[in-house]
Amino acid sequence: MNTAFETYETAWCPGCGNFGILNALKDALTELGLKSHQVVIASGIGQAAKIPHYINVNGFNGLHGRALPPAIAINIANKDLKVIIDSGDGDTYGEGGNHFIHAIRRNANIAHFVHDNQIYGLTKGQASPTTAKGQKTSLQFDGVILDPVKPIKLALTMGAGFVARSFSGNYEHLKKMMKEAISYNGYALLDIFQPCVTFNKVNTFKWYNERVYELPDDYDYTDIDNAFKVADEWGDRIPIGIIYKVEKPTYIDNIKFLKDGPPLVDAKLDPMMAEKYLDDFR
Amino acid sequence: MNTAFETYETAWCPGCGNFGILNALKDALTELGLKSHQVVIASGIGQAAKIPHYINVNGFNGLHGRALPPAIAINIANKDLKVIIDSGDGDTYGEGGNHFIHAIRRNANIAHFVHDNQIYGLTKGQASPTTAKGQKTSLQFDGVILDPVKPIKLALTMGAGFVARSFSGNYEHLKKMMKEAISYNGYALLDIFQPCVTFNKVNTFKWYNERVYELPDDYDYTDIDNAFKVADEWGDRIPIGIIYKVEKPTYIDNIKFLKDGPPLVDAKLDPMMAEKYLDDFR
Amino acid sequence: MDYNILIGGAAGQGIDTISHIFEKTLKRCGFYVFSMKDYMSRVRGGHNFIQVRFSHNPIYSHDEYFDAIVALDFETINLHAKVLKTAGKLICDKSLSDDDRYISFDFKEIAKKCSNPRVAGTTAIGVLLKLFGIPLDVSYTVLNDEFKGDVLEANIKAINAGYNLVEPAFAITLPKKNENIYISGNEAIALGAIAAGVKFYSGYPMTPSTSVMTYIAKKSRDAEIVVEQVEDEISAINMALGASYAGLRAMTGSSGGGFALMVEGISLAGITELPIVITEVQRPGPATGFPTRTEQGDLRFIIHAGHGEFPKMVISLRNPEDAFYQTVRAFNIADKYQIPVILVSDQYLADVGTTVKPFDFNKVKIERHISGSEALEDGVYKRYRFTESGVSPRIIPGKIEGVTVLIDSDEHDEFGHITESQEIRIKMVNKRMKKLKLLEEEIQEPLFIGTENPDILITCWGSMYGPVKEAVDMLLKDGMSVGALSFGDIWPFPTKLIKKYGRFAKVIIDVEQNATAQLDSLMRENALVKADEYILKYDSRMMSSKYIYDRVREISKTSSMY
Amino acid sequence: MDYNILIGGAAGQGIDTISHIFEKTLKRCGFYVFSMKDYMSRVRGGHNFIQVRFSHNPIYSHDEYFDAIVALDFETINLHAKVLKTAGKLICDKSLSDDDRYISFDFKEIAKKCSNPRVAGTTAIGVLLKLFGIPLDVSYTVLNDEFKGDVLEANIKAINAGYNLVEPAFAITLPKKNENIYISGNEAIALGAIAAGVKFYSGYPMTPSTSVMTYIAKKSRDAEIVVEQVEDEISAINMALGASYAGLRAMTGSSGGGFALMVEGISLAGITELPIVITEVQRPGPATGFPTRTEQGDLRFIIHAGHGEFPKMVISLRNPEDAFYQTVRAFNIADKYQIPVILVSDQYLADVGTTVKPFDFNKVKIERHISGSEALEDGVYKRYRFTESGVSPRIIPGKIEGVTVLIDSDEHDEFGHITESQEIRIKMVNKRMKKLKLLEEEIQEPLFIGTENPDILITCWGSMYGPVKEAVDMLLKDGMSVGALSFGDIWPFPTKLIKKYGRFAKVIIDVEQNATAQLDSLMRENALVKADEYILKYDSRMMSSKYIYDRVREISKTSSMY
Ligand SMILES: Cc1ncc(C[n+]2csc(CCOP(=O)(O)OP(=O)(O)O)c2C)c(N)n1
Ligand SMILES: Cc1ncc(C[n+]2csc(CCOP(=O)(O)OP(=O)(O)O)c2C)c(N)n1
Ligand code: SF4
Ligand code: SF4
Ligand SMILES: [Mg+2]
Ligand SMILES: [Mg+2]
Repeated sequence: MNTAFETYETAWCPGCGNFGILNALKDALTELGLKSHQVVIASGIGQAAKIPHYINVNGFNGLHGRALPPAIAINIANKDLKVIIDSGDGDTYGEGGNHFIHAIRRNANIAHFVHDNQIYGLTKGQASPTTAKGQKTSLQFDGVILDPVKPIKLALTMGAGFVARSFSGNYEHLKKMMKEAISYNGYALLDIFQPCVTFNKVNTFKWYNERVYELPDDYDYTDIDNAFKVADEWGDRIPIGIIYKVEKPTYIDNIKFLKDGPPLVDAKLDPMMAEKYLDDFR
Repeated sequence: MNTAFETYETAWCPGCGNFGILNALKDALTELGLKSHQVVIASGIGQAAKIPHYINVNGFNGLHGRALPPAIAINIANKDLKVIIDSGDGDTYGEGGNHFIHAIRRNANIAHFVHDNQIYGLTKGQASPTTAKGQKTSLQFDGVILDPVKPIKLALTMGAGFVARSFSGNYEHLKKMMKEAISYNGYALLDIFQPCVTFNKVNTFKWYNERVYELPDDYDYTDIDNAFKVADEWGDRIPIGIIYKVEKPTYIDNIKFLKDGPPLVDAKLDPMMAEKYLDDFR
Repeated sequence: MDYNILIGGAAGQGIDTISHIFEKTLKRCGFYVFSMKDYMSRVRGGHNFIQVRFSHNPIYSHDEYFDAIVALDFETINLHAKVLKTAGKLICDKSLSDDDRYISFDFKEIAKKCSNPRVAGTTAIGVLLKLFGIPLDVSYTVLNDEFKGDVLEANIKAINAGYNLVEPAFAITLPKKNENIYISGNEAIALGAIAAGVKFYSGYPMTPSTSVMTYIAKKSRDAEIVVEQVEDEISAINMALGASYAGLRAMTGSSGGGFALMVEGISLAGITELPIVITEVQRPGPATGFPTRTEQGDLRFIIHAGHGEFPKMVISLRNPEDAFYQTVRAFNIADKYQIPVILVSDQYLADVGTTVKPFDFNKVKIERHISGSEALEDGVYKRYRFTESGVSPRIIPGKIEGVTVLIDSDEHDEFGHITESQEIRIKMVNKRMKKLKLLEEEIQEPLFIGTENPDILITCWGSMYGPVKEAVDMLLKDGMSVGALSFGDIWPFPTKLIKKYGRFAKVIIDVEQNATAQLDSLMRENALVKADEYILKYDSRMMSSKYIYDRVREISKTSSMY
Repeated sequence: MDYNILIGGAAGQGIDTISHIFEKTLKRCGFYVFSMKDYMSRVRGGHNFIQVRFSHNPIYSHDEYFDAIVALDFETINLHAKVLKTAGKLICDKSLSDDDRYISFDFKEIAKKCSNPRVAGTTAIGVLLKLFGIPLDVSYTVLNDEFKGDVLEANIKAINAGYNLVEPAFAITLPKKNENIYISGNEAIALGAIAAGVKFYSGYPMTPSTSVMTYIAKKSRDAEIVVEQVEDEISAINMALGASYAGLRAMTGSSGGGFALMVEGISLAGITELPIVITEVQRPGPATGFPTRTEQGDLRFIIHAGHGEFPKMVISLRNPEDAFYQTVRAFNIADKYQIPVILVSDQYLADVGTTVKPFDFNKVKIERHISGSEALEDGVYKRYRFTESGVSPRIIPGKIEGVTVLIDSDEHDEFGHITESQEIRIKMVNKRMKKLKLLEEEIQEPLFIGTENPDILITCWGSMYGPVKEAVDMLLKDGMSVGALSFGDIWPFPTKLIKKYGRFAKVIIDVEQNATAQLDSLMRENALVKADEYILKYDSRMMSSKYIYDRVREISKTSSMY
C-alpha cells in the first residue's frame, strides 16, 4: 500500500471501484515524483468527490457540480501547483454540465478524473447522465427514458486536447492514463469506469471487464476523425486508452503576464501602483 | 407586413437582424396555418428573447438562460400546443448551456430558434460563447482567448434529431427552415445567423452573406457522418440548411399516458383517486 | 406503557428493513409507534441507528433512554449501552460481546440454518417481539408484504427461530386494533401532493428531500403524474414554472443547497405570478454541511429567498399529519393567490415514522381558481389585469380560441408586455403586494398548548412541535404554569397570539434547532416581542422532549427574576 | 450658485458622449458636478436622459427642476419642458419645435458643415457652454481625450460653431481649479478593488453591475489582474473562491438575478471560511424587473443569502468616495475574518458621476492576514484550528514544503476532514459564529447628520445618503429640529446610534427606495425600534432631496401627535 500520501479510512462500500482509483492515483503521483504540497485535488460532492479526504494533498472539496470553476482558478492563481479533479459522473456531466463544456474551452492545466459509475452513488442510486437507457433505478422505476451523455464525444466536440478513458479494474492502465493526464499541459479528461457495487447492478466489474479493450499501440491519437470513431464505440467492445491528444495553447499561455511572470499568487500588492489610474477621472 | 400575429413596436436597433427573424417567424406560422392561441413562445432574456412581446402568441418570457426548462414542461403539460423557443446565443449556449445539452436528451417537441449574433447584444457587446477567437469586444479588450462553441456539432453530439442553420438575411430560406423545425416531431435546433449592427462589427450582414451557402438538394441529411463533416465547415464557406434530420421517439412517446391520453392539462383531478395509496401505510 | 427501542448497525446491514418489520408489526397490533432515524452520509459501514417508541397512546417525539437495544455491530453497544434502562435488554450476536447481562446468540449460525446468511437481523427481531410478547402472526403479514419466495421463507424461519430463543420479559397488554396508518413526513408530503392533484414534479436528488420525489415517482404511472429528474435545481424550478403556466399543479423541492439554486426562479414566480409549491427539507448547513442530519437553520433564508419584493407564503410542517393537510392547503393557496408557497420541513420530520389517523381524503378540496372566457373583457384577456384584490383571473394558454397568455419576468403592463413606465410599476408593485394583505387573513396563528396565560411561554416552529408538546405535558404534570406556541404558518408572520401571550408571560423561552434563534428574530421584527431565554441546539441531532423539559426546569429555577 | 441641466435623446444618439464632454469640462473648470443617468433597457431608440448639476460647492444628489435642457429628440421636450425653470433655456434642433421660447438651430446642417453628421450634439454642447459662460479651451482638453484625428477636428469645429451661436445667459463666476476627480460609483468600486490588490475577478455581465468588471478588465493587462467572463454566475463565485483558496484577493459581482445564482456559493464561502468580496448592484426586481433602473429592494435577500448559519458582513455604499474606501475595507475584513463581505450598491450610485477629492492611495492599507510556517504546531497544519477568536491561521497551499491545506464544504474537523461528530459540530459552529462577535466591534455605526437629538429622525441606508443629506440641510435651514442616520455597514446590524437617537426622537421617518421598508425591519429586529412614518418610493427612479424635503414637511404638519 502506498503510504507516501498517507492512508485514511474511507466511507466507501467494500468492493467499490473507487478503491482502485485511489490506489492508482497515489501511485501515479508517487511515480511522477510529486510531493503532497505540490498537488491540489478539487472535487464536488458524491462518493468519488470524497477523495480529498483520503489522500494527503491540498484539497478543495467544494459544492456538488462545482469542482471545475475553483480548479480553473487555482491553476490560474498558481501555475506551480498540479491541479487534479476527482468527481462523479453526476457531478461532472449533470449538475456541473455547463462548467464542463465551457471549462474545455478555457483549457486550463487540469487533469480531470471522472469516476464514472453510471449512477448517483451517494444519494442512493438514481440515474446519472451516463446511465443506460432503459435501466431501472431507485427513482426511474420504469427505466431511464433519456439517451445517455457520451462524455468522450462531448469532450472532443468541445475541443479538448486530451481525452482518455480507463477502468478502475485495470490498475496498470489506469495509473498510466493518470500519469499521462497529469503530465499533459492543458485540460485533460479521463473518464474512468468505476463499478458501483451497491446501486449499479448492470455495469458491474464483470460487465466492464468483458467489454473494455486497450487501444492498440499503433492507434493514432492525434487524428481527430479516428477519435470521433472510437468515441462512438459502445456495446460489446469499449475502447480504453488515450483517445485523442494534441498540444494546444493553455489558458496561461494566452495571457502574457501569466505565462512569462511568476505565479500570480506571488505578485507584490502595492496600492500606489494603482494611483496613476486616477488620471482617467481628472 | 404580416399582421396575422399583430404588429408591435420593437426596441431593436434599426437594421438589426432580429427583424428578419420576426418577419420570417410570423409568415412561417401563418403558412403552417397556426393560430395565435395554439402557439407558445418561450424565451430567456436578451434582444432576441424580447420576441414574445412583438408577436401575438402565448408567451413565457422567463429568466436569462432558462428558456428550455419551461418550454419542455409546456410541451409535456399540453401536447396540443406548438412550443417554440426564441433566444440568444448567450442565453442558450452560455448561461443556459446545461439545459441545452440535457434538453436534447429529453427530445421534447420544441422548435428552438437561436438568434446567433455571436455577441451579447442587450448587455452591450461582451463576447458570447460563439464570438470568434481573437475578436475584441466591449469587455474582451485584448480579444477573446477562448475557442468558440460549435452549436451544430454540439447538438449532433448530444443526439439531436433535427439540426439546422439559417440566416436572418435570407427570408425564404429562414422561413422554410422554421416551418421544417416547427413541423418536426421532437427537439429541433435552428441556429440563425443574425447580424448585430451595433456591437458585432465583424460578423456583419455582409460577412454572413458572403459566406453562407445553401446545402445542395442532394445533400443527405439523414447521414450523421455527413452531418458532422458539414458541422465542421467554417470559414469562407458556411453551410445553411437542414444539416441532420431523423425520426426519434419524443419525450411524450416515451411515457404511455402522455402518448395515448389527452393532454395532461385536461386530466381530471380527484383526491379520492389517491385514497388507495393509504394501503402502503397500513 | 411507553417503550423505547434502539436498533443499531452499520450502513448496509439492513437495520432499515428489520426495524421496518418491527415498526409495522407494532403498528398492525394497534400500538402507536414513533420512529426516528440517525444515519451517516455513506452507503456502507459507519454507524446508524433507529429509535422506535411504542405505546397505547399517541406519541409525539423520541426519547433518550431505552428498554431494549438490538445491536448489529459493536458500535451500537459501545455508544448506546449506557442509555439502556436498568431493566433494559440488549440483544446482540455472540461475537460482539460476552457480557452476560446481554441476550446474545449466534445469529449468524441461525441465519445459515435458515439457508440465508442475510436474515440474522430478522432473528434478532424475533427475539425482540417475544420479549415484548408481540404475536408472531402479525409480523408474518408484514414479512409477506416485504418479501417473496425463498427470501420470505428464510425470513419466516428466522423470525420463528428468534421467537423461540427467549421468554417474554415485559408485561404488555395488546391494544385494540385500529385504522391508523404509519407514515413519515416526506411520504405524507408526497401523498398530500398526489391528493391535491400534482401533475408535474421536477427535481434533483438531495438528501433528505429525495424521498418526496421517490414516492411520487413510484405512483407516477398509476396516478399519471410526470416526475422528471432534471440536470440541476435551476432546471427543476423553471420547468415546474413552465408546467404551472401551462395549467398543471406543479411542484419541486430540495434541501438547502439545491433550494439555494432555485431562488432566482422563486423571484420569477413572484413577478410572473405563477403558482408553485416548493418543499425545503432542511439539513444542517452551511453548504454541504451534514447531509443526513437535522437542523432548522434555513428559515430566514427561505423567507427572504429571491431578489426584489414580492409576496410568498412559507409554511413550516409539524408532523406527518400536518404535512399532508398543509401540502394540500399549499396548492390551494398557491393557486388562489398565484404565488409561490414554500413548505419547510427537516430531516427529523422527513424520516420519522408516526402512526396517525388515516388522512381524510374527503376533506381534501382541490381549488384551482382557473377561469374560462369570463376572464375576458370585450374579448380581451389581460394576464395581469388590475383588480381590487390584486389577483388577476388566470386562464390556461391554448384553451380559448384566439386568446393568448403572456407572462413576463420584466416589469410589465396588464397584458404582460414589457414596460418602462413608472406609473405602471407602482401599480404592479401594489397589485402584487396587496396579496400580502390577503395572505394575512389566510394565515393560521400558532397552535397554543398548555395552561391559558402561562407564566412560562415556550415558542417553537415546525417539527419542534412534537418534542415541545411532550415537554409541556411533562411540565404541566409537574404543576408548572407553562404553555407553548407552535408556529406552522410562518410567513407572512402571524402576530396575534404571540402578542397576546407574550404580554402575560413572565418568561418567554424560544426553542429552536439552530444557533441563531431565527424564530425569535421574526417575533422581534414582526411583533416587537423578544424571548428572554433560549434553548438552542445545533449539533445536528434533534433535541428530545426530555432535553427541553430539563432545560425549562433549569431556567425556571435559575431565573429568579421570573 | 447651483445649476441643473438635462440632456435627453434616444438611445444611440450619443447623449452619453456629449453629456460626458459637458460634465468633464465643468469639472476641469473646477466646479463640483453631479450627474445621474436615466436610461431604458434597449440599445437604440426609446428615451434616455442625463441630469447634470454643477456648483461651487459639493453636491450630493440630483434635483427636479432645470436651468437648461438639451433636447436631441421630441420626447425630451414633451416630457421635460414642464420642469424647465421660468428663466430656463431649452436647446433643440429646429426640426423638433418651432416654439420661439426655445433656442433652436439647424444643428444637423451645422454638423454637415463640420463634415461629420454625428457631431450635431457637440454643437448643442457648444451652445450650452456659451450660455453659462464656460471657457471653450477647457472643453478642448476634454475633446482631445475623447477623440482623435478627423473626428476630433469635426468635434472642435462643432463646439466652436455652437459657441458662436448665442450669448451668455447666466452670470457665472468660475471657481478656482482644483484637484478633484470625477467618478461614478461602479468605477470607484473597481478602483478600490484594484488599489486593494484584487488579482482575480470572475463575473458575468449584468446591468447595472457590469461596469465594475469592465473597468477592472480595462486595467487588467497593466495591473496584471485576471478578469474572466464566465459561463454563468455560479461559475463566477465558485471560481473566485478557488482563486481565494489559492491565495489571491478575489472578487465577483452582479445584480439581483445573477447574485441569486451565487447564494449557494456564499454558503460555501461561509463553511470553508474563504475570504471573498461580492458586489450586488441592485436594480428593481423581482426577476428581470427593470434592468436599467434603481431600487433598494434586495437588502434582506442579501443579508440572509446562503443556506445554513454563518457570519457574513454586508456594507451598503453611500457614494463614490465611500465606495472606494469601503471596497478596500471589504477586502481587508474578508481576509481578516475569512468571511464573505458583500458590498451593496444600486443603479443610481453605479451610474452617478460625482466630483470628489482624489482618493488617498496612501491611506489604502492591504492587510492580508496570511501566515507562514508559524501557523504550524509541531509541523502540523490545521486549516480550521480552534482558536480563541474563531479565526484560524491561513496559509497558501503549496508554499510550505510537505504542508497541505484542505477545505471542505461538509462539516469538518480542524484538519478540514469530513466528520459526523456532534461535538465537533458544536465547536465548529461556535468557532464560525464567534466571528460575528468580532464583527460587531468592527462595525461602523451609521453616520449622523443634523441637530443633535432631533425631534425628527430620518433613517436611510446606502445611496439614499445623498438625497437625505441635502434634504436635511434644507430642513435645517427652515429651522427644523431634524437629523438623519445614514447606515453604511448594515450587517451585522449596528444598533447603538439608532437606539440612542430613537429614544429622543418624536418621530422616526424611514426613507427607502423600496416598497417594504427593509431597513425598518432590521431596526425592529435588532434594536426593537420602529419607524413611525415612511417615505418609500418604488417606481424605479431615485427619489430626490426635494421629494424627501416635501414629504418630511408634510409629515411634520399632519402628524399632530408629534
Ligand atoms: C446542489 C446539490 N444538489 C444535490 C446534492 C445531492 N447530491 C450529492 S452527491 C449527488 C450525486 C452523486 O452522483 P455522482 O456525482 O455520480 O457521484 P457518485 O456518488 O456516484 O460518486 C447528489 C445528487 C447536493 N449535494 N447539492
Ligand atoms: C442571471 C442573469 N445574468 C445576466 C443577465 C444579464 N443579461 C441579460 S441578456 C444577457 C446576454 C444577452 O446575450 P444573448 O443571449 O446573446 O442575447 P442578445 O441580446 O445578443 O440577443 C445578459 C448577460 C441576466 N438578465 N440574468
Ligand atoms: S454506493 Fe457505489 S459508488 Fe458509493 S461507495 Fe458504494 S459502491 Fe462505491
Ligand atoms: S444591439 Fe445588436 S442585437 Fe440588439 S437590437 Fe441592436 S443590433 Fe439587434
Ligand atoms: Mg456516479
Ligand atoms: Mg447574442
